[in-house]
Amino acid sequence: MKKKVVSVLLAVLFCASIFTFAGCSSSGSGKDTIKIGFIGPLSGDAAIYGTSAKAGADLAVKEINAAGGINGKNIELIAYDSKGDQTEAINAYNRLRDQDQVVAVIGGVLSGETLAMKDIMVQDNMPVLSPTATAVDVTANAPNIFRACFLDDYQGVAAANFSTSNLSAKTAAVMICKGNPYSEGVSAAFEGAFTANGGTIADEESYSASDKDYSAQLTKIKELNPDVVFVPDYVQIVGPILQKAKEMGITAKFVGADGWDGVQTEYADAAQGNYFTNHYAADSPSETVQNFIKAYKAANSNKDPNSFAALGYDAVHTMAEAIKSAGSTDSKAIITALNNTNYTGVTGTLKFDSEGNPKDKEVTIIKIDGGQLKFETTIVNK
Amino acid sequence: MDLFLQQLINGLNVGSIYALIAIGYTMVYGIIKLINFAHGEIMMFGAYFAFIFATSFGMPVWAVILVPMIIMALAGVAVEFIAYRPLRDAPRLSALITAIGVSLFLQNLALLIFKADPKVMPKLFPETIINLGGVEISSTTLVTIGLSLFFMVLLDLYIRKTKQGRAVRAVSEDKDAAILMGINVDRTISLTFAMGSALGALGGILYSVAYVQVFPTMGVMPGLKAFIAAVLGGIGIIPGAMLGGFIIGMVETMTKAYLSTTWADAIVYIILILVLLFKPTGILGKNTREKV
Amino acid sequence: MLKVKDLNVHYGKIHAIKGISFEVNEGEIVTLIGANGAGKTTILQTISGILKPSEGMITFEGENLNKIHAYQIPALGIAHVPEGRRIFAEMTVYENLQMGAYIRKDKVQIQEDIEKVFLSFPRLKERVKQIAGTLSGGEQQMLAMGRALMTRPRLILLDEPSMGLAPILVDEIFDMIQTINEAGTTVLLVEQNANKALHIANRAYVLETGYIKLSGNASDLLVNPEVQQAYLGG
Amino acid sequence: MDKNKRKAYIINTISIISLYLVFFILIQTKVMNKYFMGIAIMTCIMIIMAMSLNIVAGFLGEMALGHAGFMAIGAYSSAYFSIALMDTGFPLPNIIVLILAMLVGGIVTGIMGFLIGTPTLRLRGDYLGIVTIGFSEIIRIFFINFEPTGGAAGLKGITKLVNFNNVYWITIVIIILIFTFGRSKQGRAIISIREDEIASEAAGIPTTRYKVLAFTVSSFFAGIGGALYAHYQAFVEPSKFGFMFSIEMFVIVVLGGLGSLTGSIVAAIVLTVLPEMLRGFAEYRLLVYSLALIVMMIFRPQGMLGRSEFSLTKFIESLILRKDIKNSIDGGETR
Amino acid sequence: MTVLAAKNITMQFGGLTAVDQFNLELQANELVGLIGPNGAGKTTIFNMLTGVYVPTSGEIILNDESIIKKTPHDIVRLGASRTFQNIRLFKDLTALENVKIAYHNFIDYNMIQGMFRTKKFWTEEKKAHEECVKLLDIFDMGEYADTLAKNLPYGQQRKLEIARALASEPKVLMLDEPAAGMNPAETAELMETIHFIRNKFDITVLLIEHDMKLVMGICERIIVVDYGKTIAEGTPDEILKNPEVIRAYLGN
Repeated sequence: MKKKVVSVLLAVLFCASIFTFAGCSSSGSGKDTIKIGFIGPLSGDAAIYGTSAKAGADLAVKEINAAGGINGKNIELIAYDSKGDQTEAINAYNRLRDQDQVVAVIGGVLSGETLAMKDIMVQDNMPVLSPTATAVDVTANAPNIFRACFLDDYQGVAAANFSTSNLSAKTAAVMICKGNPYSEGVSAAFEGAFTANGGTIADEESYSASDKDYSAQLTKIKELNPDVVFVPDYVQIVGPILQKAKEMGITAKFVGADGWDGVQTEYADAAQGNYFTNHYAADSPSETVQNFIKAYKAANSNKDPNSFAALGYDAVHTMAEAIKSAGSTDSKAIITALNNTNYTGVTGTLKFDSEGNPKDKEVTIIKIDGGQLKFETTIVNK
Repeated sequence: MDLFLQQLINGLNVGSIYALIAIGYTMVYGIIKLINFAHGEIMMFGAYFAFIFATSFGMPVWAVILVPMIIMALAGVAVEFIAYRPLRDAPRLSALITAIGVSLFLQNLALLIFKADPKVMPKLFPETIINLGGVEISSTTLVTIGLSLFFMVLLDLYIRKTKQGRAVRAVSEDKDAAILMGINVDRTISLTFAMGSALGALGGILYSVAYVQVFPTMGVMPGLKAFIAAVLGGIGIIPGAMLGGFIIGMVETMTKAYLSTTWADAIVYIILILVLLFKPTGILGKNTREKV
Repeated sequence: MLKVKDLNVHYGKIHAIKGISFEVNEGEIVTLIGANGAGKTTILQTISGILKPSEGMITFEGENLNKIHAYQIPALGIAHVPEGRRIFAEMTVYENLQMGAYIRKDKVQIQEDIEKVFLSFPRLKERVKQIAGTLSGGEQQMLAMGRALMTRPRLILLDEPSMGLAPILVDEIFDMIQTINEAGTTVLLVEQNANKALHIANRAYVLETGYIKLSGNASDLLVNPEVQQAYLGG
Repeated sequence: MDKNKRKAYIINTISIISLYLVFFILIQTKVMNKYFMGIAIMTCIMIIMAMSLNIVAGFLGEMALGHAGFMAIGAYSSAYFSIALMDTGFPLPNIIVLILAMLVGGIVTGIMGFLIGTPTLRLRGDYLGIVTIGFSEIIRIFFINFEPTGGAAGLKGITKLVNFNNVYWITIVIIILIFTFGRSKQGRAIISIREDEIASEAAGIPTTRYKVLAFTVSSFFAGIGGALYAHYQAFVEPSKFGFMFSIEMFVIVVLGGLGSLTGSIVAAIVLTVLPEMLRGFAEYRLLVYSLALIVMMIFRPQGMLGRSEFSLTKFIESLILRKDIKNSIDGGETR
Repeated sequence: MTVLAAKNITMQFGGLTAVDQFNLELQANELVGLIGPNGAGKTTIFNMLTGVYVPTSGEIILNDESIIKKTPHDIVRLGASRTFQNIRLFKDLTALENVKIAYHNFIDYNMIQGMFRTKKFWTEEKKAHEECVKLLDIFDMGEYADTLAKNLPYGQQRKLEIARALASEPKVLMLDEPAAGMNPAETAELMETIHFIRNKFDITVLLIEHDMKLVMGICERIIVVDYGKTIAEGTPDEILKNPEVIRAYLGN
């Protein structure tokens, strides 16, 4: 009988790996930088959001360092890939805290990964500012967690208000991505507000994130012919839906949420004349916005920034401001400073309520016209 | 009724693409008993090439479709040569893991080269809506179904009627006996990979035209569905793959249209499981009894 | 015509053929007899290239068979009717015969040869469109031989052609082997039915677990007491 | 128990304890921080998953590509149970809650494994593989649509009960149980089915019953792995348990060597730690990982250890007696 | 006393009748040979007797119990075991493990006891180990106990398969071409072995064999089948003289 365990091998491997890691950490970069962590999906299905947010964050870091850093120290942004996976995100966070000893974290980009890390982050009292995690629970009972974006239900209500008042819609169809909390959350808020405003939800269709074929659902919507079709999802899902709808000859107006940002470039035709709620308008006369767009394009081979990039950018600036005003890298001081934030960035003015959510942030309504995003109006929910 | 007919066409559209991809799985399985997990990635690269040719080189439509098919045929041959041939006598599960490795490799290679954000496939075919007795069909759908059927018939004729086609069948039935006939087995296997990959690439192109986008992980889901289609029809049997593809496409569309969109995939799996429980080798599969 | 010299074959660790030498001359029928597992089939498979020898040399009309690919061997004029027939069970009879002519390009003559096979095996002609797997054992054996003949071989290797056949069919098959031989094809025959095989062969080799135990003229071996004792059921 | 066995027991017990002490010291001296502990905990969970999968894939020799589905059942059922138990406010020590939750996860998953295995195990090879994928996807889709466990958004509010100390000992116990299972008459019977099902039946083994048993035991331990996962992450969502995760576990088992439990352990460690080490390489790391898979399979198709087991006793003997270290890999030569 | 009886068993595959109304009665302690041309249906008969195939019609009685539709492992438990034409050992397991697997039904502990290695586990495993080693020793295979089955010489593999069949303590042992591939010396040894085990274990032996010397040398009774039907039955001498057998099987 040869036995139960392989302990030595185990030990050797464990120890070897531990010392390798320990080695890595000591060889970290210089001491007089302020390290800020970033966690988001840089590979996998959700990579586009993570990479956009990171590009925005990188730009902000560059600007801050060019302007002399924070109290004389440069910021170093250490970004790890979560692959959109909970375990990966937790490991990445642990590594940021223990190996890299960051003072604050920008992230996660997705709601799911942020929720997974939430408990540990709260335990550590780590200052966290998520640029884009919109799920309600992210900041609940977490005094150290903040976010730069407005919440799912907030923009859903804004979209409904816009549809009934500005588009005079009486009937609406909603397409929901089952299994995507973002899509489900925004839709639910939309449906509630739309009905409250006196409208009727004529049809509710759902699909799952891995679907590529929406013809069955759109065939049904075409039969019902509602005034608006609300599709709160991301570009790479919305684009094909709009294209298919156009191909099938559906004439109803489509309305969406901030996930639509970017739809104007590649789906200009299909998206023509439709609306969505967003964090900022690229054609806003605001100097901050225009400077941001110019700098972003210069840094990212002339690509237009989307709202993920803008929020990533704002998140880093907000965090930097907080660290600056805290005057130290102590987490309690940074959190206190974050609570007193009043920063005006690309996506508007950021102030946090007691939960750590943005207070009274205005929702920008964008119209897609001729491949451009045109500022339509702003809505502040009451 | 019109709505039903419309959904029927939708199902035919998806089904024909699944069928094209499933053929590649089934041919490779038939000849070397390997589930070629990398087939979905062959499909994805085919779509990327078509995207590049259509956007950057301004090639005519026929070339945008044919050239990627040829490139991917060669790529399929190369994959077999580098990754699968050394494992031909190895345990089958090792070959399976290699196939998974190749699949992940190609996916991440695409991610590195093309980045994660989806590219928008330009319309390859002029867009009009054709009205057939109350049923509206877009030209893209029509072309997709037409092209798939055309290539499937072509392949079927090739396999059934030509000398090379007979050699392919001979090798998948009995490699040793095929050698005794003077057939170069290695070359025949390469040929099979070439044909399967070309059809897979075509499937990828049509898929990306129909569903607008090209992205690194686009091969995963249709790949899995097509594989299920191949198993459902009886893996290793070409007509089975086609049949399986159409069935899966149809079931998926009809479930979404009349039952539930979120359970559509689950229902596809349930049908697969039920079919296999009653017919363990698939719809067209032959029951083989192990000799005692 | 065919020379086998110091042949050694291993299956993994098992040493199946342990230094065998023999030859087959043009026009002969040579038979290899011996018990199951003596290595007869292994020898045939090595000649047709399916197995690679670990040592030794096989030459066919001066050409070294070890140096070429297995699939090139049929083109030299060697056809192999394998044990268990190994016809392509999912193809029709006609397609099986076409497979036999795979290496040939002379379409007209191929057609003629198919007719010739049908002449020799009229039962195949009746079943020309039938799926080969549904044929009876005897018909499958005929098809396997017909398929081999389609390569126009000068040497035909037959592995247990009588296996599992009714005695009457066995006679028919052995008659056929003689006819093939008379038409000018050299035959190397592996048989368990030593009695029958020795009756039609010119020469024979007796194999035992990888060695050649005895060899000589078939007629001599038929009356050899040792052979009678061991292989002819006393 | 003869002398050799006793010696093996002693050596293994000592090494298990000393390994623990090593960790204990590393933790106390803060050399091992939370980050390493997180990886170590995940490694332990993956060891359990790989070993349990090896019962079906290695011992029984069937292609099971749906292990993530079983892990999901274990994770959800145990989490649902522990949340309910905590809600009653009954004062139980955490470790008791964890053990109860593990048992609930294991038993519920074992029952599911039994129910799924009974009809499907008459399928063989690739067909069984695809059916297991199917079941695991159905399980995932079920949890996406099942509101009581949070639907697609996932199940929150699980108390974090797993730490390195308890997961280490739980893993040791499970490793031992799976080893002893493999070397019991039941394990032998299952292995004989892999070797030759017809001969096994002819030797008087009720093959169908043992196939289902293997499947059930494998799911039981997978359920425990899922339970540990849920109570470590304190949050589970259905998307974690997709097809690729099943594949990942299967890769560990094949890479370690089908049927080699020690191989599974080694491979689980390597394949959990390696991606972490490569984290700095971001986008290249999956490329490296996939290349490593291909190269590994081409040059060592039977996996690291083939079907052999690594024996610590023999390893130490070979060190002392300066024998060939290959002696410590036993269970037959590699093919 | 009749140990095993088959009454009018028929087996059809598709339209093909492989075995047609076959009858058999084996008495206790008999040594019976089943011969006939390849494809005559001998192995199919074996497969029906051991439960691998369920006969299309007919009845099989083992020790006064009908075993139609019983699974092969049930039939083993009821007292009939077999070997295979193409050796089917557990190739990657040792000789001893091969035997232990067949001894399975006599090892009495449950899964939990096995996993936690209770006292019962140790005593039962010890007993199994001793019994199986004893069995190997009977076959002079003790030295091979820890050798992997696939590494055994051919003759030893054949013997191991017989030893494994005996480990389930059968009343009837069915051997499917046990001498296939053996040289005359090995065959002679095998004949002795078969005789020996019949006497030692007091069992009935039914064997299929082509080696006439073996069949004629040890069988007390021979049944000749052709085209799935019995064409002759009798002592070796009677069979050798039977004209039908000479025509269909033995030849001139």
